[in-house]
Amino acid sequence: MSAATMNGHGPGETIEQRVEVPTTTRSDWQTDQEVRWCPGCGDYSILAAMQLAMPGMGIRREDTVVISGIGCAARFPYYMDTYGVHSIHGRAPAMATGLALARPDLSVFVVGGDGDLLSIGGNHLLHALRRNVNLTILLFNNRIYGLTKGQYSPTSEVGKHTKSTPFGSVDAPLHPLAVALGAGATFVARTHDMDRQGMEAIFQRAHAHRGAAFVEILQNCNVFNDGAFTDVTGKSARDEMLIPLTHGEPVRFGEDGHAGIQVDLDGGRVVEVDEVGVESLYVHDEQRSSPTAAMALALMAPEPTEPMPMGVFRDVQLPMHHTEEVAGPGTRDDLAALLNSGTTWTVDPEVG
Amino acid sequence: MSAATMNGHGPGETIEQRVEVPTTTRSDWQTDQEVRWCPGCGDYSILAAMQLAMPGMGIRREDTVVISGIGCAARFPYYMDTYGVHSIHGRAPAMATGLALARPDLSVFVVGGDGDLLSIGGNHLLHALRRNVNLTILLFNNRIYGLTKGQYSPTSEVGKHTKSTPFGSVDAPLHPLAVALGAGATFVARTHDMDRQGMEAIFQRAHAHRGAAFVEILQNCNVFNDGAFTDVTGKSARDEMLIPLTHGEPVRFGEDGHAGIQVDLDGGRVVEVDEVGVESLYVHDEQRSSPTAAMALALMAPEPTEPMPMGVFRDVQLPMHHTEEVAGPGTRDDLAALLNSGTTWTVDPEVG
Amino acid sequence: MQLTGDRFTALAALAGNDLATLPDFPAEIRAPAGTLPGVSAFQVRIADREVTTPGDDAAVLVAMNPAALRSELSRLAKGGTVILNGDGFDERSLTKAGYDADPRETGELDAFEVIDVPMTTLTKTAVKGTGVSGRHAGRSKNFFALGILAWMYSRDTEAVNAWIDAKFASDDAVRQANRKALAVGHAYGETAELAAVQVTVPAAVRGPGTYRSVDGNTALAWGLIAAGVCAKLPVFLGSYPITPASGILHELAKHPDAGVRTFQAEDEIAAIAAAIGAAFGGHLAMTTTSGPGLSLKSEALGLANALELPLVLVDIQRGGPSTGLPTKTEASDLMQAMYGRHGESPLPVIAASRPGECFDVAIEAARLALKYRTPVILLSDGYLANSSEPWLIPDAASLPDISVELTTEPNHETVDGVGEFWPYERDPDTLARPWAVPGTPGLEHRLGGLEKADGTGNISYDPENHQRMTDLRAAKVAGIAEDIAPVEVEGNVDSDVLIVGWGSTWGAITHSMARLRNAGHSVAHVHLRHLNPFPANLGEVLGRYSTIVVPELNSGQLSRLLRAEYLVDAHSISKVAGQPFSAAELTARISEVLR
Amino acid sequence: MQLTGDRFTALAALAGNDLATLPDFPAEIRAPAGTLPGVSAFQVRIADREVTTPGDDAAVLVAMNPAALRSELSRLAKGGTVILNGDGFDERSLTKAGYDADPRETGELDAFEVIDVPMTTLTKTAVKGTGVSGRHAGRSKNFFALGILAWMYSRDTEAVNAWIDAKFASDDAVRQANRKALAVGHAYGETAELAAVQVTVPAAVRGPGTYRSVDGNTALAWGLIAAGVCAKLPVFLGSYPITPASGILHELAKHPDAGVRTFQAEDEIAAIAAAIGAAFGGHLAMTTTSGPGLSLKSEALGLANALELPLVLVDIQRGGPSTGLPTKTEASDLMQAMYGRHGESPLPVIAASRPGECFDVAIEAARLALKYRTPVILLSDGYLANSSEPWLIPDAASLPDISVELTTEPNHETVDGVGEFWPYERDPDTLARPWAVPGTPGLEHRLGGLEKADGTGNISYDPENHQRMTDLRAAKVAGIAEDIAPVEVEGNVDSDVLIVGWGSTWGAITHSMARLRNAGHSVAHVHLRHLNPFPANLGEVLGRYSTIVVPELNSGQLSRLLRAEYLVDAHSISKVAGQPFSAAELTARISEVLR
Ligand SMILES: Cc1ncc(C[n+]2csc(CCOP(=O)(O)OP(=O)(O)O)c2C)c(N)n1
Ligand SMILES: Cc1ncc(C[n+]2csc(CCOP(=O)(O)OP(=O)(O)O)c2C)c(N)n1
Ligand code: SF4
Ligand code: SF4
Ligand SMILES: [Mg+2]
Ligand SMILES: [Mg+2]
Repeated sequence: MSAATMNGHGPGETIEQRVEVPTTTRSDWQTDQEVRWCPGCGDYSILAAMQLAMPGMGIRREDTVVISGIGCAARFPYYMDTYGVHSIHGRAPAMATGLALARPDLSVFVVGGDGDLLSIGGNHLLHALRRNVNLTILLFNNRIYGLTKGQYSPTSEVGKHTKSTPFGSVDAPLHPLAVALGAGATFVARTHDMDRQGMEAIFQRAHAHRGAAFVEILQNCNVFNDGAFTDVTGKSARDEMLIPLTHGEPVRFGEDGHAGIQVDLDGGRVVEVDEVGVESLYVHDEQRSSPTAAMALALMAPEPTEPMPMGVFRDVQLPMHHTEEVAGPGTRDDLAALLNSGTTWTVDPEVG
Repeated sequence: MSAATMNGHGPGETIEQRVEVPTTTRSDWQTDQEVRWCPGCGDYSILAAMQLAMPGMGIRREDTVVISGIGCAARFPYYMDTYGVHSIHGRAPAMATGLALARPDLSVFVVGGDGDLLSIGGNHLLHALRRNVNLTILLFNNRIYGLTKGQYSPTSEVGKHTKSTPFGSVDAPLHPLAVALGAGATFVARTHDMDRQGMEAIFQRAHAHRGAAFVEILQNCNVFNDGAFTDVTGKSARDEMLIPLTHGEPVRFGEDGHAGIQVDLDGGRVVEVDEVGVESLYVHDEQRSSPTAAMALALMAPEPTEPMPMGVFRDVQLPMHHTEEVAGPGTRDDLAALLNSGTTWTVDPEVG
Repeated sequence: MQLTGDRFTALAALAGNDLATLPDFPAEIRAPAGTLPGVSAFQVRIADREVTTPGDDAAVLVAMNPAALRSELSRLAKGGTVILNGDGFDERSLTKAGYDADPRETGELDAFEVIDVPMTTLTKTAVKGTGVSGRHAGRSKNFFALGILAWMYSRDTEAVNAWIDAKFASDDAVRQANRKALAVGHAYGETAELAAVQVTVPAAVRGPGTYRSVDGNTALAWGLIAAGVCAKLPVFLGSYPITPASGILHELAKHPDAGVRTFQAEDEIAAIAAAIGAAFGGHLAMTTTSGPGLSLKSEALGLANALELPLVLVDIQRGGPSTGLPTKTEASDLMQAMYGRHGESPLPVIAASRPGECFDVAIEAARLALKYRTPVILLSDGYLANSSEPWLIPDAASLPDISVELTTEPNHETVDGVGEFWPYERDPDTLARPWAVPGTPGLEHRLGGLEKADGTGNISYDPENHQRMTDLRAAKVAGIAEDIAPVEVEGNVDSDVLIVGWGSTWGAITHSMARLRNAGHSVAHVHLRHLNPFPANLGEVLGRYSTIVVPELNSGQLSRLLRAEYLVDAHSISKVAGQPFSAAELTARISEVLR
Repeated sequence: MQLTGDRFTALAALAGNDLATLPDFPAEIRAPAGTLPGVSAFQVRIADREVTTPGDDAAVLVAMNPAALRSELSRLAKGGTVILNGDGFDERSLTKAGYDADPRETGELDAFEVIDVPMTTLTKTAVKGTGVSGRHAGRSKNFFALGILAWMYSRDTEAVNAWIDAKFASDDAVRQANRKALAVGHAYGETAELAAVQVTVPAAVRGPGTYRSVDGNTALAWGLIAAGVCAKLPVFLGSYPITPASGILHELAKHPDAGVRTFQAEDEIAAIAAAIGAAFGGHLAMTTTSGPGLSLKSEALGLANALELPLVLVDIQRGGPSTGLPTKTEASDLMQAMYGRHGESPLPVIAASRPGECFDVAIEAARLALKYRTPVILLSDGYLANSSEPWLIPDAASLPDISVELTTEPNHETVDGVGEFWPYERDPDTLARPWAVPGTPGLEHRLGGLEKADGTGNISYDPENHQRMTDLRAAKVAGIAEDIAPVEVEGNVDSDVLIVGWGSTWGAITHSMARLRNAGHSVAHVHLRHLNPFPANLGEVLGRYSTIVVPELNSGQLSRLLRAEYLVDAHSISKVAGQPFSAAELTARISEVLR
């Protein structure tokens, strides 16, 4: 089989084409490799959500590729029974870009930690997003370097005491969604490792998006940064601290939706619906062509101690990078024509 | 002289301290090196503006360092009679970060092109900005790779025909100011190579800002991308196409200020003041803690064929990375204490 | 215009005199054969004095307007450089010169390297402030052109300045303007990283067949396209522009129809990473760069090595270290190609020695990469990249088939008889691992940079396995020695002296051989295409000679490799000046050794 | 708890049996000397059998609660590893054990490598679903601990699993839970990239003085701090975490008071670039990493080389290629250190051979960097990094002064007698260029990666200048040979056989020497600290021996360097298994060569 004969049935195909995809269940997407994360690590539930989400994506295992860099999160491909590469630290988005451009027929996922994708790999992430390459990018944000035993990461809070910052870190953290929006990302979402259904839904939407989809997943590293998000994702906190975003609806949250948010040029702000009236609430629109509102939402709760929006922040359709199939290999005739193009001259046997 | 004895007189010092800085003129900042840009290149006027701006910054030549990567723009340090390094492609922000952390007493400038700072150097830029390192970063955006003879850059428009994209580029461009805002930059401004006074003023403000200041300078490469900004910066276009931003004032432009802009969650929009009334115009506030409005402004005129805001988009004061002087070199006593800290034991001469 | 012609004649003559002090320098600027009245063109001839072909084609044509181009183009060798004053190519001038369409767009200049510069505008802008009148300002553009040439051929502009001072002593404004134009032309050459194009003429008698002119980068790009055709695979290039390698990206970008997809990445690391991704996807993947990029690619190249995926990395060497001399030639990346990765990470290294041969070497690199599932480094250099030679066009139909089989079925059986795919179950002959690409049902597998268990490819920390995998990777590369042509000795095979060369020194060594022979020396010559592994018979060949001389455009890198491998007292002749050896220089230095 | 103790005894014994099949492996797990009732701790002894010190200190202590820690800590060798079950350190348990404050926070564990793991929680989470009762779940944590140890010492867990299957055959839930706990403990070791800490005991008799225990990374970090003190310069470290180098960053980060500023950069390139910036600013600048990071730093290292700024690059080598074996040791970055940059870019390379000696080597690296204004690569490895030895604490007062003068005045005069600063006007002895830092009035200057004119440092494309600068850079590094200690031959100096070693093989070679001597072989030993340039007398020394044997934890890299440099038929003994040589293994392999 030559690569050129492989036929595309990417996310863009019609339902008719998809019926051919065999039905799978979660276990079809599991490998025989022992999962080696620490017990209790948030990565387990992300993996489970992913394996549960796959059957609903309408793609074949053999057409699915997971590419990661290095880190705990980046062990992910070994546990997905698809094609996969556990590459080098930070380079997964670049490698995935090459694969996606060469093989637009595939579904290519990128998985990495906050160090992998925002520290060493920040630039590749930025460019994959701005090029709108057809990738589904999952950033597991645990606000720490897990694999290397707990140094601060680009998403760690100021003042964090870690092995490399015994007196507290002085670097202001990056906000992953803001970075993605700044890069012009066309699909931007946030979910967390305690919400399996939420993850499933977002993973499926991210995959269905044509172009680069960016998903931040708040993930607990229970060994080196335990409880980093407990204030918002903890069972008892969730209801009052997570703000679900629903396209076309005023944004409300909390018991009986008592709270809501307003968004203006000073950003997003939590209000009591009783006090301000439901009409004054921000009505979520994922599809605004301007990322202004999404940016305001993304910068709410810069520390996870305030109510934090969850869900799809932005989902717009813009031209995708290189979607057409690559022309098959050139022929010898084409080659002959190329070599003989332009000025040539002939030396005759008799004369030569 | 040991580095530790060098005394700081950075931008944060008081006027009283500054009186000691000897008065300079433009020519004090010029070197004897032949300027080797193409005649007519926009880089000349940027250099001139910079050399004119320096005397007003209240710093000494010997306390000034210009660090660049590689590219036409990056030749800049050779023409500034200060300390300087023409480093390698993309790494200037990282190198400057090291210098600024080691020597908070210095004024450190970073100069680079759109390829240097946004393509290969994008990640270092991102991190210098989010750390709020005390740097003045000048990006010369000519939307092309000049030095390597005209390939498209990360700011080139979609469809651009260049040597490396003979059929037109398919990559969506990055918007430098949006990237900077996404990274959490505390000072963000735009100016252009046809406006010497504007440049001077912005360079001085950027330098005075404590923390990382980011300035995009629209620059004409008259050899490989001539006229890239003529529609907005051209002499005849300017009045109706450039939107000056003034802190605290409603944003108006055009002859007699007939046009203005409104900003909301759908971004910024040009309006006729007559039609909407001056009260409905956006009143510029550089100091909003949320970058929402700045983002809306930054994404106006994604192509320079529409009216484009110019000036300071954002100027907020946030904690700066490592501002305190480095402790002087350790003493031998300190060292002895360290080596003998914790558990030690002694072997007696007799016993040994 | 007559005045212009005169001035150029004088200048060129002057440059000629200047050059006479460098009698063996291959680039030479002479007076034009004749002046065509009314045409503001001048011809500069560059030739190795050894060569006396009847055509005596020019290497560079500077044409200030379409008429000049039209009347003089036939004098230019194919592959030569046309430097055009773009400002002169307006409608009116085109019509006046009899052109229906702009020759810069019709493809009729395809056989040449075209450098299109708005000289009039640039000069006028430059001389502003010298006080010269508008009319004179335009004239100074000829000095701008001369400045470009001076840059390209590393000529000192001081002599020309002196001549200007003398000639225009009476008119200070014109004097200043001309000096200024010369300086900015020179600076332009540097800024735009223009490099000298050398036209070399083959030493061998041209046999019958169809010829064209080709430079090294174009031949290399075409070789990469041909490799895709011969491998029946689409070609993927991940690259980041850098002098002097960008030309390959530019050329490949023109040929999507030939199954080529090019990707200008955000940096060199992304470029090779993307290529690795495409290789995983079953494409013939490649990445092109020069020294600084090679350094940046080190880590990812190690990954490609560990993943054992086919990949061609082309390094067009230039002067180092660091940014060094971007437009100058050097061959100082050999050690980096051999050893520039952490850990034990051996890979094949091959080098081109002539512009046209870049085509063959590109195919050979792809053949090895595909057959052995390994990254291969192909070394060329700035001199080859920009040099042209008449080239016997290869017959596309008879190029080798270098296609390999993709694995589509399980290659292993569990004890229970279930078929499995083991990505590291090697071919016993080549030691290559199977290549199964996404889209192939049932062969889903994971690769990674951690050490892998022999066979299954699962992560393994087992000490014995690591030793075995290290040995296997080394044996795979070493085994290539049996799959490449043995070295052939040229010249006086029975002599005691063997010159061992590699890369673009081929021309200079070949010319020196003739001179040495004339001087009564008996010397043999071996030119290496394969630098890792060395051809199987190299040790035996070296053993036959008592004196081994290794001329290189570096500080003796091949010579160190030969010493370490064969314990021969290889004598290094080293030059690190950003310039190729001239035949005379090399002859003298070899003679010294023989004395 | 008795049950727990028993189980461990059995397990440890089992592990011991398992190990008996590897009689010469340095890591060994034996039955504890005795069981202390009521304390759930177990002791694992790791020692080279050659060593029989009376203390027989343990290398690893696993303490499940404060009482265990308290009662057993005295048995642990300084520098040993304490693996704690963090979950056991609650208030109540601390009080019960008689601790006033948490010993993990008081500094009393400073002399040890502490690995603090919430074992109870992790185990409980892991065994959920096996059906084991809550009470039993907690007990399985001991197997978790054993899993960690099995990871650290590369033990196969299969034998333990078999034992579990047999022992708990009657209770499937417990059996499953224990297997699971063992597996996740092992996985935890891998995930958190834990490496085995070796406690080595010096072969030399300990002289009088004050000692402490120190591991290689700590000694190296302290050496870097000492270098700043001895150079009277603040220290700047730009680093990016990577196993097994992170410990140096962690240690240096603790000492801002000693004039150290650490910067965790966004990647390895930024880390070295920041260090170059700090070096330009007049700091003693350094960057620490392991193989993948060394690869990434290639290009910037070339810049440091071209700028001729002092910089220490520390590479703690680990198993390669690519991500390889992050926690395993190897010495395979030597060639990369020598040649891993494009262009001619020579720089000094030195290596440490013992944990404590890392301190001295760090000072030596800084001395060379400062004196010669050059980047220096210091090679250590994962084994040295994590190994501890009793260390005679150096007298801070008598450490050498390695300070250099910063230039504060013009060093050149124009023809008109005006003072200028020429950044490339070299010291005639060392060939080092002057170091003038920002803040110094009148010495403003620009540096860059393009080739520079000898003297002025202005950009120069001149061929002769490039040759001269290339030669000068090489001569500067080569000249260091005269400024370093000549090699000293140990062992049977008059023998015919010379063992040439470098790096962490020192211990194994030294032990092998004794064994060889006992077996009647006469061998000499030279251990190289300086790998580029080699000490001036090395060629002469090599010439005295007819057989040269080079044992290395790579595929023969030093041996190739020696062959190329001295044309000696160095015989390589290579091991690339992620493990150090054992004395027995090395003795056997050397004997083979001698046979
Ligand atoms: C080039 C390189 N640099 C550094 C490392 C060491 N390293 C491995 S993973 C990692 C960061 C892990 O953090 P993150 O990406 O957030 O993933 P997590 O482990 O938290 O899931 C680092 C620094 C490496 N393997 N390669
Ligand atoms: C590592 C490396 N990669 C590539 C290059 C080649 N290169 C030099 S400058 C440049 C880009 C120039 O564009 P830009 O940064 O926009 O600057 P401009 O010339 O337009 O001012 C490139 C690709 C290099 N010198 N080093
Ligand atoms: S170290 Fe943290 S992120 Fe890594 S596996 Fe353990 S809990 Fe998960
Ligand atoms: S190529 Fe363009 S950017 Fe570079 S110097 Fe010339 S005009 Fe300026
Ligand atoms: Mg993380
Ligand atoms: Mg540019």
